[in-house]
Amino acid sequence: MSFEPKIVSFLCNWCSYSGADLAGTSRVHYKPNVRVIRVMCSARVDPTFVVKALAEGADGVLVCGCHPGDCHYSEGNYKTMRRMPLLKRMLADFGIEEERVRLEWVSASEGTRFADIVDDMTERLRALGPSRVKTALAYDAVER
Amino acid sequence: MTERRIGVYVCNCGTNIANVVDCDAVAEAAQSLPGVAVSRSYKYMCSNPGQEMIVQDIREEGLDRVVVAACSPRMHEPTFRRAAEMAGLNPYLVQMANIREQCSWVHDPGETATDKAKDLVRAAVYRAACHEPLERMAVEMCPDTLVIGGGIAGMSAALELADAGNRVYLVERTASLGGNVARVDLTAPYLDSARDMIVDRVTRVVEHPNVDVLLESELERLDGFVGNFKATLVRRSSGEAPPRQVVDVGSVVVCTGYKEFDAARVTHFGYGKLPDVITSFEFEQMLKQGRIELKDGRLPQYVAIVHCVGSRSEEFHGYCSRVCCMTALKYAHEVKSALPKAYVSDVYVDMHAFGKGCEDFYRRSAEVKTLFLMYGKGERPVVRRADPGDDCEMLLTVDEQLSGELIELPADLIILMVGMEPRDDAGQVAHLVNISQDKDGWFIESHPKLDPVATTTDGVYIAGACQSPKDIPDSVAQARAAAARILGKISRGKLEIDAMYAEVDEDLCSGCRVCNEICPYSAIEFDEEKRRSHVISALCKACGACVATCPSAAIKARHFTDAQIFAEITGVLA
Amino acid sequence: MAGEKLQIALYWGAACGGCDVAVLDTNEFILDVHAAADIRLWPIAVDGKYADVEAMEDGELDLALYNGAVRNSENEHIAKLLRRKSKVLVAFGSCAHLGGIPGLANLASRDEIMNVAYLHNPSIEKGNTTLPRPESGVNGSTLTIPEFYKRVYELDDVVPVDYYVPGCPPAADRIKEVLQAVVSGGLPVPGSVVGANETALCDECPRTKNEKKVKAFHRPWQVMIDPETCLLEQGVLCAGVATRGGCGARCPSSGIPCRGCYGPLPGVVDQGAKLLSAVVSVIDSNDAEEIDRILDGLPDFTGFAYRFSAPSSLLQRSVRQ
Amino acid sequence: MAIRANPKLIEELEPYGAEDVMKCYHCGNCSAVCPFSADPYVFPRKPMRYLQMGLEDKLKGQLDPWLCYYCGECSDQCPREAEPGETMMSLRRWLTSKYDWTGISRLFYRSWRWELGAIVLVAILTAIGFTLFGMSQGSIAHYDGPDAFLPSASIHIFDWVLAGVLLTFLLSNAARMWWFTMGRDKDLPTTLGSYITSAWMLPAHFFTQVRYSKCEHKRSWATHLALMLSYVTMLVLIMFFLTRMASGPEIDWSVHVAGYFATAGLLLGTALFLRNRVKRSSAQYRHSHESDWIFLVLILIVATTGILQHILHRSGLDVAANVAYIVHLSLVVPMLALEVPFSKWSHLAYRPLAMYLAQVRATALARARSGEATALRPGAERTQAHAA
Repeated sequence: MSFEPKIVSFLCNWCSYSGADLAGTSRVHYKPNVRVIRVMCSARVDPTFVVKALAEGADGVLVCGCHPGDCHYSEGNYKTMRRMPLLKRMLADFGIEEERVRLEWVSASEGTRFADIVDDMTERLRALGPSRVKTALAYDAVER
Repeated sequence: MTERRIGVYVCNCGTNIANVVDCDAVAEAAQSLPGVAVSRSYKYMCSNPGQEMIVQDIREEGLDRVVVAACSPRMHEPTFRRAAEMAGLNPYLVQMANIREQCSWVHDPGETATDKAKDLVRAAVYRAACHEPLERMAVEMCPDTLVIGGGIAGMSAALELADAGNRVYLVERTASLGGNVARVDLTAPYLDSARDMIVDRVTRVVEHPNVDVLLESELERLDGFVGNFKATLVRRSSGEAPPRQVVDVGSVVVCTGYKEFDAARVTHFGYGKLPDVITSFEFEQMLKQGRIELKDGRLPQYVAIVHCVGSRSEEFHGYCSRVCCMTALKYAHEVKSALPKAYVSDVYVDMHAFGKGCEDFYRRSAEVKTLFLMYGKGERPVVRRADPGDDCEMLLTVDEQLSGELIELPADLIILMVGMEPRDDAGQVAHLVNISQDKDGWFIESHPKLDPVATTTDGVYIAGACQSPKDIPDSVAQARAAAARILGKISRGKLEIDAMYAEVDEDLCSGCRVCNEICPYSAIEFDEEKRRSHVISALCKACGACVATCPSAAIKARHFTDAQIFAEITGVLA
Repeated sequence: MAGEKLQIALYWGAACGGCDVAVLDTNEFILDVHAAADIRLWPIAVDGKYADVEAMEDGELDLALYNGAVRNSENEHIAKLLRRKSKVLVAFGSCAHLGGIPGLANLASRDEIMNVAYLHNPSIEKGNTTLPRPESGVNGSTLTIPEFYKRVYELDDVVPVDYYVPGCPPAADRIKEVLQAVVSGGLPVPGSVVGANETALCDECPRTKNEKKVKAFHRPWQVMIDPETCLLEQGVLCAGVATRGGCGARCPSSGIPCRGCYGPLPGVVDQGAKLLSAVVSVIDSNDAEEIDRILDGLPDFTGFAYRFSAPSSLLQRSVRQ
Repeated sequence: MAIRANPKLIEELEPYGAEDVMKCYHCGNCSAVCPFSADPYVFPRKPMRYLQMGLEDKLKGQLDPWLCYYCGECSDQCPREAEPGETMMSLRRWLTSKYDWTGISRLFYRSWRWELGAIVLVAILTAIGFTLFGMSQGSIAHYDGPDAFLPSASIHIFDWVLAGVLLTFLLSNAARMWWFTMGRDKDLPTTLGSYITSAWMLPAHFFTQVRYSKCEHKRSWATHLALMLSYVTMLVLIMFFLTRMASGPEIDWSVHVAGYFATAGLLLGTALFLRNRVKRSSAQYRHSHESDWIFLVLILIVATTGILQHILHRSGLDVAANVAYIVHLSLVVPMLALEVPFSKWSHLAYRPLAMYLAQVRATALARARSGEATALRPGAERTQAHAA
């Protein structure tokens, strides 16, 4: 069986989560590899969440928020926009590939866009292969 | 931690979920999760028997947490919270797993979808174990209301509220009330006079003891929260130091309307170059003056009305502006009645005649021998000057869809039915009152079908064409609906506001002040004396930005705590 | 054993020795310690051998202070030995607590380190390709040295730890407090961090704090640092916001930004991630490109954020292949 | 090249009966229910569209209106009461006036006063003419024989002269019809061969009106056919057997029996159509143009006066028979002279001609598209309409 990546996705309640719901109500199918965790705003996504998901075996982490300028909390997504580039730089130092963490803007009306993003990310992660983090840490615990 | 007693309920949603996800298997898998006391699969959890099942289990099985795997929490979370409350369980001890919108409706039936549902339920169970009972806050409801915009919607909302005995501040940017409706002659489809309609409203508003009309004024700032807003209003007309006043209001109704599409953006109709190509609003002006004539004073023999100018095109606005079709028919009637010998052509893409009385109006327009010509969506009818020998001023070339012929239509007067678009400052208004705009710039309602007047900001309502293109009856209906919602709140006197907000553990706060700048609502205050920050909970909208930022983990997002989200992460990945 | 002297051991694993020196920094207090306790093992100061420890009864020691990370088999062996022999095992100093500076090696692989240290170091004689091996034959007999592990561990990765005393090194005053607590039996519940505050460094930092907005980050030597105001507000990267206080804000008081040695605050699971979140929040820009430019002013942010805590962070080490 | 629309054309068509065409919003129901509407002749919607937009030239070149027998199904199904059937009827009237180069047709269709006036005038002139002629020829007391008031031989010659004149008009108009619909279309790849191979359609459609039989209402077809055949029978009798018809007073059964049948057909047919029109019994009778009334009434009274004359003659009342004959002739002449080339009568020629030309045209178009001409293959109508 081919490798099926597990993607943990943090979606903001107002835009992206609604967008994902819209994909559902519009019956826009996408890959079942994503697991959504709802947060009120993408700015609630503590870098720790991303790191924790990776450490616990996620092959990818998808963070989605409202489009810049459209944040329900007026500028929460800008905070996310500042956070994610530095987080990605940091993850690169830990040997985690760029493609594993992705920040996208998905509005409440972009159900199809959400589906496209999930499909695209799934494909990319399939090509990239499984994340080594969880197995490496499990290995470290027993094998010095 | 004492052992939890969690109830898990997997909804089949008829066949909506069960056709794709093996609900029984999901319920069975949940049974073995830590702390799960009861796990059931049921046809419709949101039905009365479904809710009753939860209530009964809470009472009889002593459940202390409830997980419902069903539709989106945006759909039925309030339903299940109410059910828990009925059984005496704190509503915040309910967690939903979205296995319909984000699982069964988007995946193919089979094991993969079922596995995903199991993961989502596990995450919800782990999360629910970390839930804490929360209490909602009760706040006063200020009965005064701010209405922004003095058009037909704003005046209707204001009157409805004021008639019920409440103070209304009606802020209008221009020097007069009436808005766009005041620019119109007759209205479709009954050909009533817009002037009569407006004059009556304006008089009532102006004379109403409960309405403060503030002309040439704008909202400059809105602070506070539902029931307790502070609105800073500024009068723009008077010179350098515009007078400001701050008023306390409990609710805000945004009725800022629309602006017409600028016909000069479309070049192929020759607007601005050919004298007798005019917009619908310029034609209204002509109608109000009582004489339909060309620029040189002659009477037109051929009148062409072009629909969808700026609307329903990929180039400008993709949406339908809704009122233009019937307005165009109205013009056909008005031209025919003023100039019985004139030939009226109506050049349209589709004829949208969906309102009450509109189909009949369309039929009657055909009966007065209006020539209807259909052009293709995305096509561009082109206007050119007629040749000297022609008996008309201009020729409109149309690739006519119903005949398949490319035709030239004679015209002396061309009326462009310009669409509606959001006002230029809609973005600023949205920012001021903290509501959202859709991709076209219209304000977004709370729910497109079930809650079309409220917004995502509690206490802020939208009515009229600022939400989307709308005709007069729809605008008035929405305005009065908004007023009804507000009156409902006023009558209860007190408001319960959501228990979700951030709070600072002052024992952990170091006073570093990193969070201070983060809050878009200035809800975080720094106490210089204690050298600690704290959150003014009533101002907090629970976005959680400060929580993620606090390097001391001293701020807790109630109902979205680190522990709860960690549990969810662990849950989906376990 | 009332009235009897405390039996204690001090040990250094993968460490610089600074923690041992810090114990000596308690000055004359060390004499009180000596009066109250028998120091059974302290390689840097007292003549005790591993064999002596091995000869002890299990639990014979009242207290073992282990400083340094676990980098090789010897470190792990002694950690386990002390754990067995000691009633209370304390991870002493940043390295034992979180992995510390040696833990930064987790951002590289063992092979990379060996390459640099033994093959491509400018001080290596040309042609010398000798690499340390756990076992080597010399004149017919076998010589063993400890095995260099693939990565660095913090102490509690290999043994259960009772208390953590953070700091690189722990502040002398706090060492005193901890030792006094041991003597007086005033230790908190096992598993606690002792000798440190529950709030961030900022709480004890004398600099004034305001709302923070910066357009650029600077290295400390690039700007004239205002002595009165918060360093982060001046665009100087300071880990104080995400670091436990307790050191007395030694660094910021002397114009040096906090480097984070006291580790994450209670409730924080990953110091680097939290510091990251706090640092970017002071950036005053909504433009992706400008943000990127501003971030370029933070060279080796990972090294900074995890200077002391990489092995104990969520990711623990690089998985680069 | 864009075609100039003419919003005024509809006003020109109104006198021809196209009063409701602007109500049409092109749902296409009419074309869908029409048993004959099939590629390349999709009607009534398309001709209605041309009419609304005033594409006069396009309309002039259309055969479609002639392919319609006005069963009325389209008008019944029209959601907008745009009367597509009547529009097709109006277009036939308008086309008739366009084919007619004299302009008389246009005059008649646009004004019933003109038509009626012309009929009355011609009737009076005919009456005077034949009275004078009769008096110069013989005695009013003699219907037949050497002294006959109106000797059948002379009348026969007159008939043939009149027929020649009428035929000239009709043929020249038919030629114009061909020119408008076929001849001027340079791109149409017609061949002489297809004109020849399709020629059978002319008599076939003329004598059977087989297409009409495909319509929903078989009775209309039967009545229409009976009336037409009666008329033609009478025409043949008069043109070829006038002497034997007028001889007597004994009944010459060899010719008269056919005459009786034809007379009965004429009486019954016109009576039925008149009754339907008065009662507006179904869609095709709801709208009656003045020309329709004049046409029917004229036939009816021509037939009646013919009967009267016949009876009087057989009864030996020669004077009365001669008077009746004069009256009869003074109605027959305007009927033939005015109605056949210039008014409703002409459809007797145009419709079968249109059927024939449509077949030729369809063949040519199919060739142009290198397909097979199927549009008018007998029996193909239903299936095609449904497939469309």
